[in-house]
Amino acid sequence: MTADKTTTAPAAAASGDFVKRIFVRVGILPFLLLIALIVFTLMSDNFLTARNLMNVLRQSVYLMIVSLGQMLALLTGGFDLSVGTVVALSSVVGAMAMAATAVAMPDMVWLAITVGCLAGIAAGSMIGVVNGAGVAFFGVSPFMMSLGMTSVGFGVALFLTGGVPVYGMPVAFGDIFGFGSMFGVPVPVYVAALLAIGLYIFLYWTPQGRYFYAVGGNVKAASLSGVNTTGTLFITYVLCSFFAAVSGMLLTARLDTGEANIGASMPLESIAACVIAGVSLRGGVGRLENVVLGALFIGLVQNGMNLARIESYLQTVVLGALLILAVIADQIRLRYVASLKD
Amino acid sequence: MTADKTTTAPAAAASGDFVKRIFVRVGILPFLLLIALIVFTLMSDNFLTARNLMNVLRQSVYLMIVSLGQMLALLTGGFDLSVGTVVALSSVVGAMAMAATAVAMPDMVWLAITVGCLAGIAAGSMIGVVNGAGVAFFGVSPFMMSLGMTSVGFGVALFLTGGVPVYGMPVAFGDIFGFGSMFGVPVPVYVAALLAIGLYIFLYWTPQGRYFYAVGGNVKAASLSGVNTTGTLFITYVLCSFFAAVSGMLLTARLDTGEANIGASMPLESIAACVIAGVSLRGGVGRLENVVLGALFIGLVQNGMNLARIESYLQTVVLGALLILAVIADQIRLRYVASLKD
Amino acid sequence: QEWFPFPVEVWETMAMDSARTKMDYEPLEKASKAWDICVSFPHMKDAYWLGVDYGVTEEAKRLGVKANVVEAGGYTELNTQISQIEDCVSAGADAVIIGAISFDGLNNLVGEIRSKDIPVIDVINGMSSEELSAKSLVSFGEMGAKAGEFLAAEHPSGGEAAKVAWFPGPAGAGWVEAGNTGFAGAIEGSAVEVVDTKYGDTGKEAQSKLIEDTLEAYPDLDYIVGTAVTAEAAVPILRSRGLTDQIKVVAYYFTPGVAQGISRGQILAAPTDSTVIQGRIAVDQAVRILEGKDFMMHVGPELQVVTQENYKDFDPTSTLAPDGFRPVFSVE
Amino acid sequence: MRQSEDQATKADLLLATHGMSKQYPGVLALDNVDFDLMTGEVHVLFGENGAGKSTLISILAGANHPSAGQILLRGKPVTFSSVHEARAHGISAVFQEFSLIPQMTVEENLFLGAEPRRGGFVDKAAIRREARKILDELGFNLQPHQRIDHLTRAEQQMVEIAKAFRSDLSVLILDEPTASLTNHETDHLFELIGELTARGVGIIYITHRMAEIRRIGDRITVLRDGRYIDTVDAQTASEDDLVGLMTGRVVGGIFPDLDLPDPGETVLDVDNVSVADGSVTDATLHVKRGEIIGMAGLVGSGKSELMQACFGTLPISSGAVRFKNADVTGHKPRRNIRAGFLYLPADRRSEGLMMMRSIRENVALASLDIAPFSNGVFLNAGGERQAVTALAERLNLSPPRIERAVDHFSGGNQQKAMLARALTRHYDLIVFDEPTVGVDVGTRASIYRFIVELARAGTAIVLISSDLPEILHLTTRAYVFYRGRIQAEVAGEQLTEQNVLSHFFEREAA
Ligand SMILES: Nc1ncnc2c1ncn2[C@@H]1O[C@H](COP(=O)(O)OP(=O)(O)OP(=O)(O)O)[C@@H](O)[C@H]1O
Ligand SMILES: Nc1ncnc2c1ncn2[C@@H]1O[C@H](COP(=O)(O)OP(=O)(O)OP(=O)(O)O)[C@@H](O)[C@H]1O
Ligand SMILES: [Mg+2]
Ligand SMILES: [Mg+2]
Repeated sequence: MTADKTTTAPAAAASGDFVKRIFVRVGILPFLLLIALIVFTLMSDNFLTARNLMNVLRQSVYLMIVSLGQMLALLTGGFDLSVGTVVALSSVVGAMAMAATAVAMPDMVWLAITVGCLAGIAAGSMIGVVNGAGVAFFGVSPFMMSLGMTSVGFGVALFLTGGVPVYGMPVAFGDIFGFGSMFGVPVPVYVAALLAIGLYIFLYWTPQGRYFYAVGGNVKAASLSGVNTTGTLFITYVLCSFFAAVSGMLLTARLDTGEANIGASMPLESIAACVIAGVSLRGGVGRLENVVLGALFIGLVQNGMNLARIESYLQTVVLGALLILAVIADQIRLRYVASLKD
Repeated sequence: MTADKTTTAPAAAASGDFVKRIFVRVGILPFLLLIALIVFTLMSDNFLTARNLMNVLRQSVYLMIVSLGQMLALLTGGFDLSVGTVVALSSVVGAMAMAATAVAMPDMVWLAITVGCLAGIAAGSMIGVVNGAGVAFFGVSPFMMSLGMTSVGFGVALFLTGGVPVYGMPVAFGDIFGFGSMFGVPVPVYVAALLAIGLYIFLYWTPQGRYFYAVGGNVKAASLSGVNTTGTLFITYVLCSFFAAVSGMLLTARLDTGEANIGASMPLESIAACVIAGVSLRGGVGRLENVVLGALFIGLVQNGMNLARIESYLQTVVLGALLILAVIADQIRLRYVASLKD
Repeated sequence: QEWFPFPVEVWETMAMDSARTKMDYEPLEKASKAWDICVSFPHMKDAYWLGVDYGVTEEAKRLGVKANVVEAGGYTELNTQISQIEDCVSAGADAVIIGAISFDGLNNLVGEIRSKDIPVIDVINGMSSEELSAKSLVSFGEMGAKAGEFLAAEHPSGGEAAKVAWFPGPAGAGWVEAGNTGFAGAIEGSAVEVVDTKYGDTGKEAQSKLIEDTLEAYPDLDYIVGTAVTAEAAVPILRSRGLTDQIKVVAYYFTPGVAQGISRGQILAAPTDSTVIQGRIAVDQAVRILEGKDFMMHVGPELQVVTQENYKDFDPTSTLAPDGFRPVFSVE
Repeated sequence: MRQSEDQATKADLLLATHGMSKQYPGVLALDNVDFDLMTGEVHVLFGENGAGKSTLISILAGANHPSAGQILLRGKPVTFSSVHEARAHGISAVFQEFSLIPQMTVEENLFLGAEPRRGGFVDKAAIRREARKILDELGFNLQPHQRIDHLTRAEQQMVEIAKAFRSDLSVLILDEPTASLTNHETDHLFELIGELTARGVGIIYITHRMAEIRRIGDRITVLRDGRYIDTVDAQTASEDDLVGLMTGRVVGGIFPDLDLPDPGETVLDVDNVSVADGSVTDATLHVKRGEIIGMAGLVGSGKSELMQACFGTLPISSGAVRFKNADVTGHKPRRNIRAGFLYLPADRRSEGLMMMRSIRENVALASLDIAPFSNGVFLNAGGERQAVTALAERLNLSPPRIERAVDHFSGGNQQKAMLARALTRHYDLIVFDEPTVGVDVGTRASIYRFIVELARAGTAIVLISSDLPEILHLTTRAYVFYRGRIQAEVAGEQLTEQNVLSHFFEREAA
């Protein structure tokens, strides 16, 4: 199909080559971001201010972190619908543990924070462990596995809290990890940066990193090449929910309460962020840098539309249309990639 | 991987052959249904009554119809996340059209009903047309395409209604298509049966039906064999949202109002129904009969738990766990299938 | 015609349990300048919040101030609501009116906004923050209680027991838990017996399912009590099963569907918290604060239970947006 | 191998299996097989499709686990739980089904699972270096940074081979490595095998090509239906003996004699066609009824692209294609098939078959619009089953179970399933792209026979092949491709090995 269209006009291909070459190198997203920036700057004078951009950055952090994990799941050819539940569960459990510790020893704030974060992240990751086990060892389809765990996890979170928010965390937690900032940059942004860099090194500098791509590219081939496919799949889902859990704790810090009702839109939004970043749902294709941009893009558009006072019904329409256009644009790009390959 | 484990004990395989043979022929679902029936009958005396079973059947009808459409999308190797929006949009548009006509000519009830249904189904199918165009002609990934259309469609539905239910449909509509019954069987059940039979004939008795499987099985091979793959993909999504739209109209009749806030859980539930029915997310595999049972199973479990007075937090946990178990059980079955193929 | 004076209750402090006095609310005539007020709702997907929207925007028009309404898209979107409010503020709002998704989840944010010296008014749902400038709300617990009291009055202790199925709404939502507690408290010691509590999303579809299954589980039910959606969904189901006379329906808040039901004698009763008025008062409070005029820190319309008897002398414009009202997202 | 084998030094036992059995669901793929391999020998595994060759070697290579039996390496019993372990013991294999990751580059694939590391991190420089070294050593002209899915099947085959080569090699297993190689690369490969055997490496070599057995084989072990039949000396054993052992019956010569009637009117007429992606330029050719036309050329010479373009799967940038005197330039495959023009692709897995669907559906796919498969509106299940069953018998599919998923058949039988499509409706022109890739001698004979039968019946045949003997024995006329151009048209007496080969490289020589 695509092959036909890739090459309709060799002549043109030769002429506009230079533009395309950039286009191909850097991908579609930078362009989209640029366009979005320009449009919204024109639509609202409060948009292109350092404060607002920082604001966008902080708002996008949570989706960004989740998307990093989601990317791993997509790379191996699956996906993880349970990230939303993981966010909720880690938030609830983390908050409870932190509150409890704070009550037990009111003067040891940092201990409480540490214990809480560890508990929350552990709880969230547990869901990943179950997902991983199901997918890797029992060969359950990632869709069903993570969908099932979504409702299991949500049920547990509600059961723990009875639906009411969990309070009583040390104020410092919110002040630092929710609203604190260093050198004018919000703390959550540092956390996200740290995670992204760590994952980057893991993905692109270590053999295991490659195996994610290999498993997604062709499981059979990978195992014939001596890659431990089961192990790879397992850690994929553990890592995925680890990231979601961290995001959950940061969100908790921001909300100052443990909430069972957060993260519902995370699964689809994170997958969307990955897909507009060119991550293939068939597995084996996708770059981390782009995923970061993808999450930023979604955050930027939502913020921009709010500032431009686009009424919210229209916003959902616009956002949907944008996602589709972004992917179509990426399709076009891929066709050039083919034509420029050699 | 799987192949190894199948062969651990050829002896045993020979012995328990008979049980397995049924198991394989009819699949895992009938067993699950049976188990569910027994368990819930023990847990609640109101469960195994003709009235309640009929009630379950009627409740499951809506998911069932949507799942039929969803199955087509899955067969061709994609999926359709916009079915929920289609349900909502058709409900709203259908109700508005029906109410308007009813006001215009109060005495021609049937005209109003016909016009309303046509309008609703047309509106819903439009989303399918866009999805189909995007997937088939622009090669957008079904995930992004349908996700995008989800928010577009939902925005439109909200915009039309402002979130307020649409009243003013002729009472006859609800009385007949919502709550009416013939020979003790609810009308919606007849509709579903009709659609299922129609689709069955289309899928298994016509060449085009076979092509859905071919496209999902191997697009390249299909087009090399002269299958019109683009066309097939296109009608896949149109049909999918057609089914969702019909379900939307039936739901409207049941609720007696046009609602923009219905169907949110349809996308995932319908895919779940298909997957526990053994439809492969990679495309090319799955039987219609089983999908019907899959939808029934989900409905039955939800109803059973309500009757068994299981606490609603726990319900979500149980449902999630059940889905996973169902799929694992199916995995085990698939391992036998190969050995008993002949 | 003007909506005021309107009977309200005024609390001493922000605390719901502080002493309260009844009085009539009188808003400002006009604002001195066109203040820019940001209004954030959990969502705009049902008639309840449409009513609030109507109140807020109408009042903004009446006072001659700008209003910009944002909605997060649902009760699971706390993070979105926070982002939206932040965006509002960076867009230069003078005051913020919040219909909160979470009771505590927005406290940090409120603190931050207040530190910029921007007034924050809490409308409808309630927040626990100490730094709120004003509250225009009634406790949803009392709404539940009103519904409960109504039933308790019908079935005082000693009378033969009334079996009630109770549908508070989506598990976890703050207002649901509040309503639940209120209701439970009010029927304490009466002959009303809650045979089952079924949480569930306030989609009509979900509620219908719950109701039908409950009817199967409890054939001898007397009352269906729950959200407005539950009541609306119950009407056709009961009609179709010919149970309309056996099983009565009560809602614990008010929507057009409920109004219709009551007027047609399909729904027994429902308390109203005069949603529109709460919205109006919130805007008035915001303007008063901005203009340094004196204002009441914590106001809420008097609750009244609308029944089939008093329906005719009930003014729906205090609770519902008029038919055909389209949601307004910004007032210039 | 023979030339290098030095009688003085006694070759000693390297690898052996005892009572090796493998039970697949429903199939006993291996039945108590004993096999042994000496150092420095090339031991050929020979047998029909589905005989169990691949299964045996996949167990030796650690990719598969035996149901019973044991492996002895240098006399010591070993068990391989993974390909990794087998490699650690110096056993590596080129599998029949590729073990390449399409989205990854050549170099990434070469070292997948065994990346050179520095301090825990992948040593990219080393990878690039090593990759170049191996590729040069093997004389394959591939770029380390090329993506696998941009290579032709033949080029992928080379990568697959390169992957198996490593310094610490003691046993090298090759499962039909030349299946889609042309003589050029094949010669290279054989030289390499020579060097390896000289170093004392033992080679297990699976092929269906007699000529290769002669050239490099030392001993031949024949399998049938998963059972060990016999081990014979490669040089002394005659072709008929082998075929006899293999099939258990007597098969005549592989190539049928071509007594084709004189060609009828022109069916396909290609006029100065250039393919848009530049893989073919200014190709002009014609095919007549009852002719079998060969297309020869190096890998990537564009021989299949041209036909794919005519069939409508690749865009044509200039020129015209006429089929039965009607212009069909740019027509979609659908129209061409209904007009009587079929192209059967070279890569059955990725382009030919729906692996998870049954033989029946795969065979019938292209003809569901006509009897006996349907009445135009509704399918005719009975008719379909009969028709396909008949075809399965005619091509002796084994096992003959048309409801089985294609995935569960051996390579050769999958090929049969795809070729069967040529017989599901009447065609005036059929293009076979590498029709005998991985097909055993017996089946080959029958495939050749039915190609010739088709031709006799007046169908025009185009045979794209990298197997020179096929071109020489089976075609009446052949076009030789070179870098996307038709280099020469050779017919009748000129159709000799030297003649064709000379056109393969001409320019490179100059
Ligand atoms: N994964 C599998 N599941 C079930 N049966 C299998 C599987 N793989 C192979 N078989 C069966 O095992 C037998 C041997 O297969 P194998 O691939 O070893 O044959 P082969 O000798 O390599 O044939 P070819 O020359 O066509 O490659 C065949 O009957 C095949 O159908
Ligand atoms: N998908 C693709 N993308 C880019 N280039 C390709 C693609 N497929 C093939 N090519 C290039 O096109 C050229 C012709 O490939 P082709 O398949 O025609 O080889 P061939 O002549 O058929 O040889 P064989 O059939 O023996 O493999 C080769 O250089 C190959 O690298
Ligand atoms: Mg083989
Ligand atoms: Mg080729």
